[in-house]
Amino acid sequence: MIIAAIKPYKLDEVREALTTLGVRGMMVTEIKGFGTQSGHTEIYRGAEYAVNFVPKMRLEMVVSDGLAEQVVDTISKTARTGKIGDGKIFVIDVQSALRVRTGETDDDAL
Amino acid sequence: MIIAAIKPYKLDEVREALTTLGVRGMMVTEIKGFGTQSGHTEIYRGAEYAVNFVPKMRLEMVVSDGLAEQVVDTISKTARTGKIGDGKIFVIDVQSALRVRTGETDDDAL
Amino acid sequence: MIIAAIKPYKLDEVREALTTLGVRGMMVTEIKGFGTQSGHTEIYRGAEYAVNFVPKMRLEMVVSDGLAEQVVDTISKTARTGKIGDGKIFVIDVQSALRVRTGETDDDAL
Amino acid sequence: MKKLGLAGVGLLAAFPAMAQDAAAIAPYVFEKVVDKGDVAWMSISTVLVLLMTVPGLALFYGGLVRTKNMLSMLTQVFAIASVVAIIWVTYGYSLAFSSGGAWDSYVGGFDKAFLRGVDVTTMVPTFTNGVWLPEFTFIAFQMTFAMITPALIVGAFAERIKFSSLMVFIILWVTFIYFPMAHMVWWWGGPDFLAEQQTLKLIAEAAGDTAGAEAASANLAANGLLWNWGALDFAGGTVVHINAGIAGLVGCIMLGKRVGYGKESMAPHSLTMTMIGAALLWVGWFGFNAGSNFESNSITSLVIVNTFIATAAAGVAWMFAEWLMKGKPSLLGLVSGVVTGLVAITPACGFAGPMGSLVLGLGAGVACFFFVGYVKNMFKLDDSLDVFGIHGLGGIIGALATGILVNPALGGAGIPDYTSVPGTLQVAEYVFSVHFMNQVWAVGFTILFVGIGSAILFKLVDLLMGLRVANDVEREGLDLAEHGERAYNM
Amino acid sequence: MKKLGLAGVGLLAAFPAMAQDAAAIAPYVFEKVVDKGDVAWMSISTVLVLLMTVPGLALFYGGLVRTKNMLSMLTQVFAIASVVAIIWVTYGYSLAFSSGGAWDSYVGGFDKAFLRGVDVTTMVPTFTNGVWLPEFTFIAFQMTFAMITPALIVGAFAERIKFSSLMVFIILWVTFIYFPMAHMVWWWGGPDFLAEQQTLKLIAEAAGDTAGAEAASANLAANGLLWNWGALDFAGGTVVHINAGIAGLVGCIMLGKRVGYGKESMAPHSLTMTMIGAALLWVGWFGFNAGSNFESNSITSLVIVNTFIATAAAGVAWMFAEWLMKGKPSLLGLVSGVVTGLVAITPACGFAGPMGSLVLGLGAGVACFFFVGYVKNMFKLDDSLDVFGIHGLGGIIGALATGILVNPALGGAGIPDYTSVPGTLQVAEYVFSVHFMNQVWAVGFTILFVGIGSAILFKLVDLLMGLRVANDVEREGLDLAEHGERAYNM
Amino acid sequence: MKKLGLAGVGLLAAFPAMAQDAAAIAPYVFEKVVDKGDVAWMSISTVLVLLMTVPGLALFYGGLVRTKNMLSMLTQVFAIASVVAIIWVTYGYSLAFSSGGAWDSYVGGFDKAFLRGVDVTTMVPTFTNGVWLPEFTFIAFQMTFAMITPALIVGAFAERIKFSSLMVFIILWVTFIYFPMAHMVWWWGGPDFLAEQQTLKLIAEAAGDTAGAEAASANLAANGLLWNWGALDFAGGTVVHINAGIAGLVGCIMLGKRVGYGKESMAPHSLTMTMIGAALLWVGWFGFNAGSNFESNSITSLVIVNTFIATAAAGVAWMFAEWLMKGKPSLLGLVSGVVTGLVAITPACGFAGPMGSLVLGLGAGVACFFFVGYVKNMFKLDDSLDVFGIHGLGGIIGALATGILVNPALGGAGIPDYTSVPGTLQVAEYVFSVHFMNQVWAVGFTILFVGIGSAILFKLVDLLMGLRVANDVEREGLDLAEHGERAYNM
Ligand SMILES: Nc1ncnc2c1ncn2[C@@H]1O[C@H](COP(=O)(O)OP(=O)(O)O)[C@@H](O)[C@H]1O
Ligand SMILES: Nc1ncnc2c1ncn2[C@@H]1O[C@H](COP(=O)(O)OP(=O)(O)O)[C@@H](O)[C@H]1O
Ligand SMILES: Nc1ncnc2c1ncn2[C@@H]1O[C@H](COP(=O)(O)OP(=O)(O)O)[C@@H](O)[C@H]1O
Repeated sequence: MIIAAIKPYKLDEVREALTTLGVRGMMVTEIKGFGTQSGHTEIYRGAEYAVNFVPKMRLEMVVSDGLAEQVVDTISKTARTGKIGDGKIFVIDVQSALRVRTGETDDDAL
Repeated sequence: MIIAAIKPYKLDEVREALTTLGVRGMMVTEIKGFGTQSGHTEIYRGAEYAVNFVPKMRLEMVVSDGLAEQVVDTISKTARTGKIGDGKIFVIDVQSALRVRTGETDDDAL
Repeated sequence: MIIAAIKPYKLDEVREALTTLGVRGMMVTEIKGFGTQSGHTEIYRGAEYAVNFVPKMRLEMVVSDGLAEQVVDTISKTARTGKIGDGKIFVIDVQSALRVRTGETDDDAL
Repeated sequence: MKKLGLAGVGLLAAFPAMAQDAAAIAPYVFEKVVDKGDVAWMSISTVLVLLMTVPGLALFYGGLVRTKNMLSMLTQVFAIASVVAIIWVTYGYSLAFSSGGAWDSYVGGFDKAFLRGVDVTTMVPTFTNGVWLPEFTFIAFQMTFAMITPALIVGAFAERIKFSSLMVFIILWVTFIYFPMAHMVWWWGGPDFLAEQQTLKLIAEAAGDTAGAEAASANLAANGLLWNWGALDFAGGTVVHINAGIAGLVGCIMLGKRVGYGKESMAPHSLTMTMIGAALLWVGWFGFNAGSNFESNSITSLVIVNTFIATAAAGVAWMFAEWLMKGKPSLLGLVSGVVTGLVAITPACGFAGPMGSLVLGLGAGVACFFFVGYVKNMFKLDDSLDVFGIHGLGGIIGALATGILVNPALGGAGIPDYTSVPGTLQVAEYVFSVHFMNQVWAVGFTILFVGIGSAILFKLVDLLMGLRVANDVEREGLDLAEHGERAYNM
Repeated sequence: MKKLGLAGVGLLAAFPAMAQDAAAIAPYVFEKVVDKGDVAWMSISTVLVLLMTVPGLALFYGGLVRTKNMLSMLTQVFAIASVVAIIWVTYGYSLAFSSGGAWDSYVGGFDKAFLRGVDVTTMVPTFTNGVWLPEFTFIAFQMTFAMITPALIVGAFAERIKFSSLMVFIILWVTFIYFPMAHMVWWWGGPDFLAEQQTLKLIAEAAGDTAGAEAASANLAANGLLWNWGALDFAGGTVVHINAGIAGLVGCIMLGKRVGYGKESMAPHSLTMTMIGAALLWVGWFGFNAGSNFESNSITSLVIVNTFIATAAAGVAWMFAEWLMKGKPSLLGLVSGVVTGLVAITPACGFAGPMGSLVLGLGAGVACFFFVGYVKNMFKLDDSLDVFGIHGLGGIIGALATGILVNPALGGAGIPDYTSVPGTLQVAEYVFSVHFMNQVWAVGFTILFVGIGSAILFKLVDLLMGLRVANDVEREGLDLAEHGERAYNM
Repeated sequence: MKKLGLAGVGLLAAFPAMAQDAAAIAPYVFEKVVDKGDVAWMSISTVLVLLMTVPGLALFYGGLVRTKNMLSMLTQVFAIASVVAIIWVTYGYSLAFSSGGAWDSYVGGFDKAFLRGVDVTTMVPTFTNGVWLPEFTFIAFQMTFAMITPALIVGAFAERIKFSSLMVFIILWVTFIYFPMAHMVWWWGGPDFLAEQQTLKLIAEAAGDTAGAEAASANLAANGLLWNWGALDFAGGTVVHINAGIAGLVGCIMLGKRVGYGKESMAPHSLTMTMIGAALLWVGWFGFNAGSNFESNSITSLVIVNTFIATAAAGVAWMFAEWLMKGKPSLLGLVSGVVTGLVAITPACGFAGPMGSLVLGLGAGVACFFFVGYVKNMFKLDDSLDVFGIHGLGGIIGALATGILVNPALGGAGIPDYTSVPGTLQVAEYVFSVHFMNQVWAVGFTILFVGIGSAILFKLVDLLMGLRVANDVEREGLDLAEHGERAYNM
């Protein structure tokens, strides 16, 4: 399973790149990202609040082992802006996958 | 750890089924799902937007190895409608679990 | 990768503790938590709804193996109130990590 | 105008004396006086009733549905108001407020279709002899009533009706139910016409001219059916609220429950919007109730005071009843009570006294709380936004209470009488058995007429094009499926 | 009515001449004339003040709290308005606007409890001789003032008070603080009564009838305490804003800070709602200020212009001050300034000129920005929604400024004088040391009276039932714990 | 006042006769009568126009932008309204509504700067001889027009303009574009002045006093340029809507497209807010249109009826056109049509008849739908919130249609003529080639004047301080970058 945190506005671009690569599905979550990229300060009347998270998109997809490397590659290429806060990509081993509709398992499920 | 993406309105049903099975907790996230199930088009005055994600619920739970198979089973059974977009189930190996309140670990923590 | 579910208002505290510990980033998601902590009932005119989830924060971070234990420790210490619903911490093995901006991998990426 | 004004007043003032001895009786002469203060008040009242509808009612209802159906709710209310406005000026006003010839007791005719014959010089009577309004003022004010009434209905079958079918149903409903109801309750000649005819009658009788006397009597009786029954409805409790409440009840039964009703959570997606809606309903309702006085005088203020009290009382009553019975005082309970109070005081607002209004409000608030909180569930009725529980039931309670609270002994204004001393407004003796029963008959008639009529129309539309959306559409939500939009992209 | 109108005018017009030579002095005769234009304006003004409260104030406050407390805010404002409306017609109006006998300087009596003796024929005076209003018009208008004032207070201790305790406190507060304050500031006999008594006094003196003269003098002095002090408060700067501001200050001190104050983020959950609320406050405030003129004439328009200018000026002033000092112009800053301007102009709106209002607005905007943005933090005061910082301080600035800007030399209207030429409104000579000090005394008295009174009431309720919710409840949010609902289910 | 009233009426009534035979011609005498009903209506109309701006327009626009830019939208509208209000009383009113001496055809002077010479006794004329308004009433009403017009523009370049630059631009724009436009279209002497001068002219001519005749003729022509051209604009279709529409068009072209335009989704973040805004625009527009009648009479009601019909018709037309062409009837389509209808009827509301308004509404709704739905995309124009597509185009359609629908043969009111029978309002013969062309010229002139003028001002500000924010700021959103807040913290 590949988990990536990217800048929100890069989502569409990354998705398209991955589709062309053959990735057939993924789960996307809006998250609060904490990292070296600092947040901002908000002022409401007297009160000042330091918001130290940055909105990011979390991508999560399971792909066949063969595809994994290319996927990581594509994401990092497409999501890169060179500016701080571009995000991270993590790879985790999946034991089994299953497509609810058909009951197909593992690679057929993806 | 079992991660599943299902249709939102199936959440209650699945949850009940799992509880009767003995699953004592889970984390649920509203996600944007991308897959073969296509989204829809929205029109705002002149502008048309193809929304190609579908709202899904992401279930994430850690269960004792013994329970894993039944859980996957139960989810796929309960969440299945036979229509495209039913979702996926993934299983990942967990190294350790801990209950914050008590400090209990592994199976006792679940 | 360390995944934790904690009480929302503990987020800031936990984050600070982890930063002092040397954790340089994480992904935070607002989730619906199901567990032994029961939810509440809402009444709207004639209709009563039992809401059986509790809002929690899901923390997800990848740290170098050396740090892992302390991190789990710190989280459980800081997030603990002793009251039911304090949350859980899970540890999962990560195969590889990558920082999009620089392409650095594994520990350098964190 | 001012000049006329004085003249008019002079004449009226001079009149009573004459009226007394039928011997030296003279024909009733009057001038039509328009006061700019009245026009100003009616104009703003008209605007206030629009405010009730959009955004008021739209938000009150919209906040109560699930996010996925928010836009459908807003679109339904907004579109109904717009379509009915167009119908109103084409033939609606004419059907409601012109003579219907042979059918005059039941519905008007087409003489004023496309507002034929109406211009800036034509006038309509008020409830005071010699005081008139420009006809356009009346058309605009009544238009807003026609716009909001059908919009009230949609709450009963929210989240499941087909937009196209709804539009067709509404067009039929206003044509065959609303306009006739308005005509039956509100169509009359006005104080000066009554005074004139009554005088002619007396003169004719004095002169032994039976033919003339009969003609005059006929004119005196040329009013809507329920008007002639003596039904009291100051601002539209029957025409608007019972009417919409019953139609909603029939509708929610014929469309059936929502998918997942009783199983899934259907909690309101934004009580904030519902609160805004309820507040704007309260604000706008002063135009609805006090505008129905057609003048800007001390009675207008009495109506305003009554509308304040009954509303506050019902809101507080519902809140405390809920606190007592369900353990917590909720905002939704409070504002539901507020709307209930507004509905209940509507027919009574110009007839009851402040303390009578207080009692009415408290009673209606508690009664509707029990219906909505308990009775409704017993019948497993999916009147989704409680159109019947609040508008129907509240309207009925208000209409019946009016027959009691009008009693001067209870601080009421008493039964108006324009003919015993032509040219003046007298108070007729209050007789419970008579005046309360008038209300009972009026309510009963309305329930039957509207109930049966609406059922036929719903059935018709159902056969023609189907009333309900497909299950999948209902699951996905009407916003995307029917309107191609989402309410929020946050 | 028109006829009376002319008569009245005629008499008044004829009068001054006579008034001059005390020799041939004649009793002051007058007619009570009601103009429909005035009634129309007062009716809509009443509606506008309701709009300020719900949804206006409810949203302005609601948007500033956290999501989990949204409903508590809305419910508190809505419930207070409703409960006070009921109290008003039962005994509130009587305590505020009837003679209190021996206590007349401080509070009214119970003669008008349950609106006894009020009907569609009773009238109240305006600020112009011979021009009167239906009493119901006055009751409705003043009712809305009583409804909004206590609702203003709740912002000071938002997100932590127990709903039940709040309700009890408010009932006590309006009874022992608001009604007396209103009586002390606004209770007087009206222009015609003063003219009548003044004339009787002159006649008595001329006739050497000292007893009669004293009786008349007594009547001339039968007004509220602060009225007799000569305090100027056109639309309620003292009674409403300083009053609520001080009560709020006392409340937030006695309840203490919110859990997590200063540590956790308590950012407004929806500035959109706050903007809507602020805008509706502005819109409705024209009813509040210009309605307080009781007539629809050129002074009404002057008040409207002043209310526009001071408000815009304060909004812009706050925005630029913030831009300068904190680096960015925020919407919250802008609308906070707007509300500040509305508060500050309230007592001055009918006394100051447009340019005076401009200066007042600018000053109040900057002053309140500094208090809220800096001073408040120094005192670690958790006046959560700045009730004191905006209503209290803004009200004080406005009240004092009124004593300066009323000066005709500064474009002000001058000090009204109804007695030197009975039957007419004269302008008395402006003396800073007198008229400014009058304001100082009035403000000082109000601060002490309200401050001490509120403290006692808060303490009392705290002892009886506890003012504050439990920590866990505060963490979970008042909506679920106290009202059993959530504001949004999206 | 009433007394004057009668006198005035008497004189006017008496006058026509005399006017006929120039032989025994007498100077035109008149009294300035203020009716409290008119003042009440104008006061509430003023408040209604503010309601249109805040929260109305702010929400209509705000709901259409993305969450991250919500506050910028609200702040821009709110700040513009406030700043312009201050400018209005300092010099704006004077530039628009005082004599400009040599420049009188184009712009006023500074005689009334800081409202010099204005007090509660000064009056302004209405459209009826002998009926006047307090000058403050007029100042307040016109102030709201000046406040909303520039605020309309910002929708065209939403989500990308620098706040500071916008403020500077707006101050320049109202000074050099809006005030002159208002002067050119609305500056005239009023009915009594025209009657007076016309009579003097006749007398002079009769007496062979050419000098006097020329002087009078000069006075008769001392009006704004477009007024003298005979342009008909009842409530500001040209001054407000075409004006803002063109400025917006120029602005969105000069600022360029938004980052990601056409690529990323820019779906409205809350159509609920947009619906509330549209509804409040409708509600408030009655003050805008019917208030422009300056009186509370039957014409006021005609305007109200027309405003209802045209609006409903345009809303329904847009909705059905969209249903037909794009497959689904959307709420956004419906409310866009509603606003289009309001814009289109604005210049015609007092000249057209109800059926003419119906046709105008239907036409404008369909036309603007096609422009916004198709034409606009062809030009790849990022007029983000369709300021031109709705206000510009709708305003042009309305202005031209006014030249047709005013024809009495089509139920119109006809061309007003105050001079042929001094002291009365006559209807001049309608000549298409003349009166329609008047509209064409006025529209053409406005497009050129505003187009070129705005372009120069935008360029100027761009050179001085840059109009547009940096890309990163645009990505992050203006709320955080420019205002340091977020609209929602849920
Ligand atoms: N150790 C980590 N574990 C999980 N997510 C991380 C970790 N470090 C960073 N992230 C995610 O990556 C995002 C970007 O990282 P950040 O350090 O801000 O910039 P960069 O990736 O350029 O160094 C963060 O907002 C966070 O969501
Ligand atoms: N490779 C994948 N990795 C992670 N999640 C996936 C993957 N493929 C699909 N999903 C999730 O499963 C949901 C349903 O998948 P989809 O292909 O649309 O229908 P089906 O499961 O019936 O083939 C998607 O919306 C997405 O959230
Ligand atoms: N088996 C599980 N898998 C994943 N998350 C869990 C599991 N059990 C509990 N959680 C998460 O931990 C939160 C707290 O657990 P709960 O049982 O309510 O209290 P406690 O941790 O004190 O026993 C839950 O809301 C849920 O989000």
